[in-house]
Amino acid sequence: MAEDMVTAAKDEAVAERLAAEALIVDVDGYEGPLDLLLTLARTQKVDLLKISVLKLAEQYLAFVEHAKTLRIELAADYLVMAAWLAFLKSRLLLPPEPGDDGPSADELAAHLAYQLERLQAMRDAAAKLMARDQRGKDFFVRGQIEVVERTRKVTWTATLLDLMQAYARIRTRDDFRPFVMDRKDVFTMEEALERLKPLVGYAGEWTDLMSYLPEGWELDPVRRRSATAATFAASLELVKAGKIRLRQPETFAPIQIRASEPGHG
Amino acid sequence: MAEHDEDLARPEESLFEAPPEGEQERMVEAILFAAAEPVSVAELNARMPHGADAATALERLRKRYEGRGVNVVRIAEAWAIRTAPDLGFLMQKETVETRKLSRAAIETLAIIAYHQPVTRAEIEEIRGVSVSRGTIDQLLEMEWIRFGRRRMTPGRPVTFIVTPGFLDHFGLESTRDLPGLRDLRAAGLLDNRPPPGFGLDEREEDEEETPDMFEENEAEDG
Amino acid sequence: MAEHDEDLARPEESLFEAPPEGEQERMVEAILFAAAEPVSVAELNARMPHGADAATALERLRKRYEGRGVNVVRIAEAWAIRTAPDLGFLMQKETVETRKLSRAAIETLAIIAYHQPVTRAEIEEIRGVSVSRGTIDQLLEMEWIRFGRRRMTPGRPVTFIVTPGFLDHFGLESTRDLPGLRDLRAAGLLDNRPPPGFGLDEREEDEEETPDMFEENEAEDG
Repeated sequence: MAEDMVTAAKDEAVAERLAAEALIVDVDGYEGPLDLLLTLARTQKVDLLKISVLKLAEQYLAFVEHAKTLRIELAADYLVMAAWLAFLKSRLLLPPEPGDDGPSADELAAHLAYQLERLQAMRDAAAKLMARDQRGKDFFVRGQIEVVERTRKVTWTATLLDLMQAYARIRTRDDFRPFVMDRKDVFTMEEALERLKPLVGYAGEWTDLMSYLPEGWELDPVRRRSATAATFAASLELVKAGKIRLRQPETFAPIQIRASEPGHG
Repeated sequence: MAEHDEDLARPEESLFEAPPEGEQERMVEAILFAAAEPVSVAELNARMPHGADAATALERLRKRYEGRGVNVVRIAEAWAIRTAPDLGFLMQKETVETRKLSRAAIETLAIIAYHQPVTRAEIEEIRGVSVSRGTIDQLLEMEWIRFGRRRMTPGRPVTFIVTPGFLDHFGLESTRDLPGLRDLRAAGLLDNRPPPGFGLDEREEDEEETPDMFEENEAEDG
Repeated sequence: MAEHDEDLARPEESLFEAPPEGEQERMVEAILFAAAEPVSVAELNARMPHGADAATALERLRKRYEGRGVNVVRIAEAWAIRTAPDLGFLMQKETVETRKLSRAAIETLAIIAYHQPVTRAEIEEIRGVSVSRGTIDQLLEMEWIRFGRRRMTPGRPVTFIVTPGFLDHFGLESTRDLPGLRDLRAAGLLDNRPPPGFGLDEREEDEEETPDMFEENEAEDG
């Protein structure tokens, strides 16, 4: 008798350990922290409304600890839940601070218990629903719909899903088109080169590079930026070709250019 | 069939006399047999001769088929003939392999059925996990759920409700017949209970335009 | 119904007792109802429990349906349930042929639903292709769209709006219940992420009665 009890206790300890390990191994099988909490809550073997949230918090935190030692990556929401439960646990253990006007620890715990009960209730409801007789499996519709060829009228049909998908398709069509730069506000280096080449021949004196921007482009910031970059890049090309010289007196000072051989076209 | 109090069809009301009750029952029988999908009383009336009363004929027909191999069943506002569920075993040949629904899809479906109209955020709050895109899509495609009215809360989120096709599939007359619904409601498990500290239940405000009263409810596990 | 001469099912023939006659009749009834093709007696026997006598049950069922709205009829060597010949006139509605709307039509309809009131030029701008006359005519004929007020712009173009018939078909209470782009995306109906700035759900913006606000909504594509 006593031996039986010892064996039983041992079996139980083994079973508990196996259960804990099974939980860990199965971590991918959980549909989020609430699902895991529900599984843990069941090990308390009490009505969900009578669950010890404190104990549950400890179980959950132990689970997360254990997962860490096993180097199992837990998704962020599991860790968020762990942080929240650690907070709840401390609130449950400590007397409320005076002047604390947020929800009490008991209220938070009660809500968690409610969420678990509600999730369990929905699972049960889902199971009951799926256990019902189902069309095409337990009961059947007329196999031979009668068609009497008499009046032939075509009606057109579409589902709401068709409608929404069509709209979605139209509204997102542009997202799918190959990426093309909107060229309206882009001044290319080739264009800048074209513009700069004939002009620099006359630049015997050092002149501000910015004075070579195409007309009108210096007003709009977007166009100005594009034109500046293109003109600068073009000027570097011309330096490389030995056509012009480039200087900048100091950092952020205006960049100046002049023809390398004044007068040379 | 014996009641012939048919002075209903007074000549000044209609040029055509309504068919006798027995005939009306035959007509309803023929129409329901021929159609695979449920037929509404309005449609029955529209298809039957002038003066016929489909609702009465239907009731008689329903009684007649009680206990038979096929039964007259009600689905939302419409009626259909379906084989008796206890004879499903004979029908293996007709069984169509329905796509296996994932656990997430089944739970989502149940939550929509029991909580409808329900928003995506509410489904996620109940399940404690985000609803994957494919899940709602799949249920929409099966025509078991559809979009309901928008919730009159900030963001005006769309809601989901179940369809008559859902009721038909699970042999339900209406969502009121969902298994265990009354107990769940009595236990408060179908309430939209906000987490403590969030004060007002947003559903209470439903009707009024409450533009930006409060941030989303989802902040709770932050 | 009363004939109980059931010593047919002799114990040495079968370990299982044949179902009572009434049950056999129910079974034949359900099988004939659900079958897509006429069923032969041999097949009925094969599908029914051991010891059942389909031929007898069939004969009883045939008698039962004599004079009803549907009858049990023999077609070549097999049996089926068919509408009584005199009620064929009720089946007219079953001959209606339903076809899916063309892509052009559904897109045009979607644009009208989401942007109403909307002119033809605007529809073409959104679709990026011209809208054929036939498409608009078809939607008008189906009574899913109708003419709205004329737009007070040069040329005073007519606008199109959707009808109550449209709302009814799609199970909507109002076009405001149409899910916005964000909802579509959430439901997994849109696969791509929008570029920044595109993500605004314009459905949110047109809550107020803004009859001619159309132009703003389109600007994002530009």
